[in-house]
Amino acid sequence: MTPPFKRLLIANRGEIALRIMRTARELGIETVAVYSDVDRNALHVRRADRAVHIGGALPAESYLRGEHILAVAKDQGCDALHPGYGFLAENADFADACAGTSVTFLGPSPQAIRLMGDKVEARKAADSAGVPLVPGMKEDVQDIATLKQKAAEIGYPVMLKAAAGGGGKGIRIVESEDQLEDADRLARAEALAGFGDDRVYLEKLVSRPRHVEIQIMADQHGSVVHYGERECSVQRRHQKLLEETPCTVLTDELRAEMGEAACRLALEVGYVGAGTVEFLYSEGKFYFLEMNTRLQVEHPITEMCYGVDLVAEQLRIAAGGAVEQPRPSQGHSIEVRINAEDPETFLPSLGTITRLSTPGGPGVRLDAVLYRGLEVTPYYDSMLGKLIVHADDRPRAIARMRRALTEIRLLGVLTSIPACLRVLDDASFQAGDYDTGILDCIDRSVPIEIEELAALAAATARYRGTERIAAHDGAAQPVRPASRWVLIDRMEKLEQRPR
Amino acid sequence: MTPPFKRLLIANRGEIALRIMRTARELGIETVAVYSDVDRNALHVRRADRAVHIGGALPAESYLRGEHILAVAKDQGCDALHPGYGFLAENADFADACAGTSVTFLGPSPQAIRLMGDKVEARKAADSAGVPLVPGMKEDVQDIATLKQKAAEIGYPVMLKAAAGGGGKGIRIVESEDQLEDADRLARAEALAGFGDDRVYLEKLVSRPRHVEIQIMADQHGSVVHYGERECSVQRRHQKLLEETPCTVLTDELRAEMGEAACRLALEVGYVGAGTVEFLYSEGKFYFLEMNTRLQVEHPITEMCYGVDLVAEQLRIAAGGAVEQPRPSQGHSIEVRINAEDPETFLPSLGTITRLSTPGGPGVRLDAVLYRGLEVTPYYDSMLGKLIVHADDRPRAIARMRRALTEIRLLGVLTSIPACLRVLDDASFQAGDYDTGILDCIDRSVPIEIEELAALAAATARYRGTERIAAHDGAAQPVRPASRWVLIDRMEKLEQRPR
Amino acid sequence: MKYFTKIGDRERDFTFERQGGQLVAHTGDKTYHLDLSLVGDGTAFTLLVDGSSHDVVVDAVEAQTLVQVRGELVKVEVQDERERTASEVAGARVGGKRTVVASMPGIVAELSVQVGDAVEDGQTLLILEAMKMQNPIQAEGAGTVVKIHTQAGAAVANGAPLVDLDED
Amino acid sequence: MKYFTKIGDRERDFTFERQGGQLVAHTGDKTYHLDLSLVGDGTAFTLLVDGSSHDVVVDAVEAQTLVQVRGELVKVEVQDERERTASEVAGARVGGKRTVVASMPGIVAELSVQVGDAVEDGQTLLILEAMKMQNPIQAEGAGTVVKIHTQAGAAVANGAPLVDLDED
Repeated sequence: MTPPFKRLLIANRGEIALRIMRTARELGIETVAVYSDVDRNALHVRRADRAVHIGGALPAESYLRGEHILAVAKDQGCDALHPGYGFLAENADFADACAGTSVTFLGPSPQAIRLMGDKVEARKAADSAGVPLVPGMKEDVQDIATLKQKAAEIGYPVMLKAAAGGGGKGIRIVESEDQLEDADRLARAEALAGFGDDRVYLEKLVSRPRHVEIQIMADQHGSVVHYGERECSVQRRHQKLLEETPCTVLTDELRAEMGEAACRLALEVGYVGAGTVEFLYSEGKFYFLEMNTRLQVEHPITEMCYGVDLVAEQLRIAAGGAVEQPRPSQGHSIEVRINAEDPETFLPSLGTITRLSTPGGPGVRLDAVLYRGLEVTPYYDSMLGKLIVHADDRPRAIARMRRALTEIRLLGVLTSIPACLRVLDDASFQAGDYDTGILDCIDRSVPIEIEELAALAAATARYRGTERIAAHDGAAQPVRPASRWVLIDRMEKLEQRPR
Repeated sequence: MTPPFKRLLIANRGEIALRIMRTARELGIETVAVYSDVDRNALHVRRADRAVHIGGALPAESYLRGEHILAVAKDQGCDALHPGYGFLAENADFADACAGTSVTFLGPSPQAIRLMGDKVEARKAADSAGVPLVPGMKEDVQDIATLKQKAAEIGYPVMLKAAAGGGGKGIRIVESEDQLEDADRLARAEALAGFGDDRVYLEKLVSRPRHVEIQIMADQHGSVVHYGERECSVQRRHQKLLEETPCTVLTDELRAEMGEAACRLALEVGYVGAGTVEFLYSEGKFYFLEMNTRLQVEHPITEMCYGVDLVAEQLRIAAGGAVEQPRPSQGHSIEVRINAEDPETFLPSLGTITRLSTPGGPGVRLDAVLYRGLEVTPYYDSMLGKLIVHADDRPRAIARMRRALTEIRLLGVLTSIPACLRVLDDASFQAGDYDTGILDCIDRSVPIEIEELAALAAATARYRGTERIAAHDGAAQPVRPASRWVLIDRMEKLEQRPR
Repeated sequence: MKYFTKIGDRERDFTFERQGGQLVAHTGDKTYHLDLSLVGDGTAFTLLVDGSSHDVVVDAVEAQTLVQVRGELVKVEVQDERERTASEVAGARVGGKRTVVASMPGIVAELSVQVGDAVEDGQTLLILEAMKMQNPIQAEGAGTVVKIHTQAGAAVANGAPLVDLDED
Repeated sequence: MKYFTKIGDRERDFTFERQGGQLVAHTGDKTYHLDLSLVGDGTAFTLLVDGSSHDVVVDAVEAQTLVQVRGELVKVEVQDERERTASEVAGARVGGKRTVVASMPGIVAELSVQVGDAVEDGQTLLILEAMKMQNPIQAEGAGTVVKIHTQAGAAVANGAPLVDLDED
């Protein structure tokens, strides 16, 4: 089996760089990592075959330097480049720059990226492919009177969304007509500040929506297949926290309908490679939201159920291979994101990982860049890794995720793990009856029985320290716990020597 | 879904105790661990719901104390007991003792254990079930003249095996008639010393055999299914090191034939639960070796390919459930055993784990009791864990195992990991063309390019230490490396503070 | 000796004794039979409470103790009787200078006050950017800005002094 | 300064220099451009050799260095010039008392010699049982048993003295 490429540059960092590297290594493709000043010790550097320094800690000084990265790829003799997600992944100009070189860009054409990056144009394409849209306007309208009239037609509440936006950013909800003018002005200002483009468009606010997306894969020969859906409604601040597949409320008919719609859109725009069509789902209906022209963070749950390696498929298809009909989906898969953040407030948490042990056993996959000694810096996304489980059915998958999460030991930063446990324990989640509002409805504070246990453990550890010191010193001395325990450990080691 | 049992005592330690616990926890069954003096901190204790101390470090003082363990199970209100493998798993008297109580023993009947534990009786049962035997005698023969005559009939080389033996122990190879009398005397003495039973039997030595075994599952209603084979020919000192499924040389016809033979044997002896029928395979023929009346160490590779949880099946069937027809096997799975041993000499290695990081990513499963600080003691088996991979096909599974093994960091003891890498890199193994002699044919020394790299790394680390100390102290001072590096680390941390 | 724990505003106190080698804890009207064993390098423990097994990390950093158990991370303040008495004596604190420090490393995205400004309780002093998120740093009490240790655009380490306030 | 490494009986020596900030190693007729960075607590390194990335652990315990790289574990003896000179001076060693120590913890399954016995090079002194395996402990040179520190059935720690031999 000849590898589809000889040497692959991975223009990314973090867990996705590592994930791509693992598949490349298994396929016999050499990997070249790039790294910023603060990433010299990162796992994606240490696990690569080769590594090249590309600049400062700020993304603009390193991972966003498209021209420089492309030059590195050429210099290193790479015949392919994987952009991962974020950074250069949906940068049409960068894809353009690669197009004329010996370095194959692992993604769709610059045209497709550009089209889908413009939310107004993307809606138009979806519409002409016969993909249902949320009732609303497909175009930016500057005239406030027209805007008011359209909003009245659609019916309040409505949303104003940045045409160039994405990832949940630049969205304003308008409850009634008197709020519309102010909201329009603010939305345009935000859109301009955030995306350098002040166009906004109007959409109906779908009530209690679910976020359901379809994974597609298209080849260069005009064939497209889909790998079913991912349910991504568990979000905080419009950022996904937990994803699962299959979605509990999709019927086989609806799944087929959504899958076909996604494939039609891909064909409509001449899409090649892996892509995700995001839908809003509500009360048996689905509406086109946007198309992400890259690998998604949550792609592993699809891999677990369909027994497919989506990165391997990306590589195969970029080398001219034809898509293969997916095998039937088996069982249920859940992913949670392990972010360095306060589980109650979702504010970022920085620090150095001082203790780490990772989960194991059947049906557990960890895609993470965690290591003891890792310094979590403020420069990049807070996601440190993803924990993915697969099991025969949803209840078992939930139980397995709970089991795996509680096996993790991770100290040095706060993480999203407790928030994920709250979701798993929530009755609505367990019933499969939830929407994008679920996290707001869940009490994220620590359960009382855990508090009691923690208090007992902390007091006991403190007492035990004092007791041991007393036994060895002859009298109880107040000593700082942290250093004291190491001392006690040594004392006990001495006592426990084999007789 | 009601759990099949309420509370399960796990009468074992190490990775198998943890593995059973994980399934039980996911099924909502409470777990009770037992532990010896040296296992207070073991993972199987820390991950259990409850834990009970049962005695001293030596197995006879703790994990082999059947009566005491059964009393603990009753006292703790357990309604089931899982013996794992080893210790009490194939102890018919212990199964007998459980039989009259409220504690369900997770295994076959005492009769079945007793029958299969006696190799002569097991051969008789196999013969009457129409399972092919290695040409030889089914009975112990004391008379040396008869023995000589039989050996001549079978044809040299032959083997003398202890009737009460197992696990590769108590075997003598006899090349010619003049060695037979001495060999017989020695084999009986060894059998008596090792198993308290001096009976031996005669068998033809199968040339270049493979060790291939069939996983079966039988319910209380007279139904038996099989989950295909496991190829276990990679052995050192008759102990398995690496297992894979499917076996590269079995045709579908032969697989079906072996599976049916295994099921016939299970029916013949009224077997209930999980069991493994071991065969020798050579040149398109297979011969009954023995039946193991318990879960095997290498059961996970079957789980990976068949998408089944064999421990969950054991529990379900013990509670009266019916066996289910296995799904078709998908892809290829390999397991390697991570033993604390010298990879070149296979001698045990003891110590404390000082550094640990475990592999991740797609298709990787780690069943291990490793943690930083674990003291590997001389009291128990040297196996610290098992690494299992699954992939679409055998070449990818081999590449994945190589990738996962090289992701492991483990210091404090020597491990079998390098020996496993040698096997994966071996041309015969890669071609799937090997037998139980494979490990003797492989050069297990460190490859020259690794040596060169190690020398460079060691020298560079030493130089770098000296250089940094010189830079900070103004002059090069000879300092002990171990403590020096920590110091340098702190110095560099100070320098790298955010500007 | 008594041990006082505080989680949020919920306080629990514990006393311990040995009953024939067995460690016993009392809190309120509850009694627990304990077995605590240290694992590895001094912060991980395996704790049996009346036979129930708990794998805990108890990481004491300064006055604060972090407990990790069953996937949860709980901040616990622990004091023994002596420490409590000492802290009660020091408790009755009056005005004075207070230094606002960075609660995380980050980049100063915006500086909202100047030396001499009077600030109210909860007023934003500056915005600290970390991981693409804007985190307002607020005054925990009214006062006057007497010194600013940083500037807009600067990267600051965790715990770095940001602003000195003279409290009213 | 030269650095001498020895793996088994294969020796390699290295010299290092800085070329404009870049660390450069020379061995034989080969030259490597290096970048070495320390990870975490002081034994793990990430090493770039002419741009190739290697994740290594270099664990120095006494005179011996253990290097873990690509799943392999290699024992390397490292000496700098000074140490080599010192060891060469101390090298010419003559007879005397030698203590055989336990190379692993275990249980003394069998004691094969008594005080006063003359033993040959390679002769088994005792059997140490660990993990169900019998490990013969042999004399590394001829001599006379002058003291036995243990007894049959005793558990011994790693490095514990077992037998004193007076070498011929």
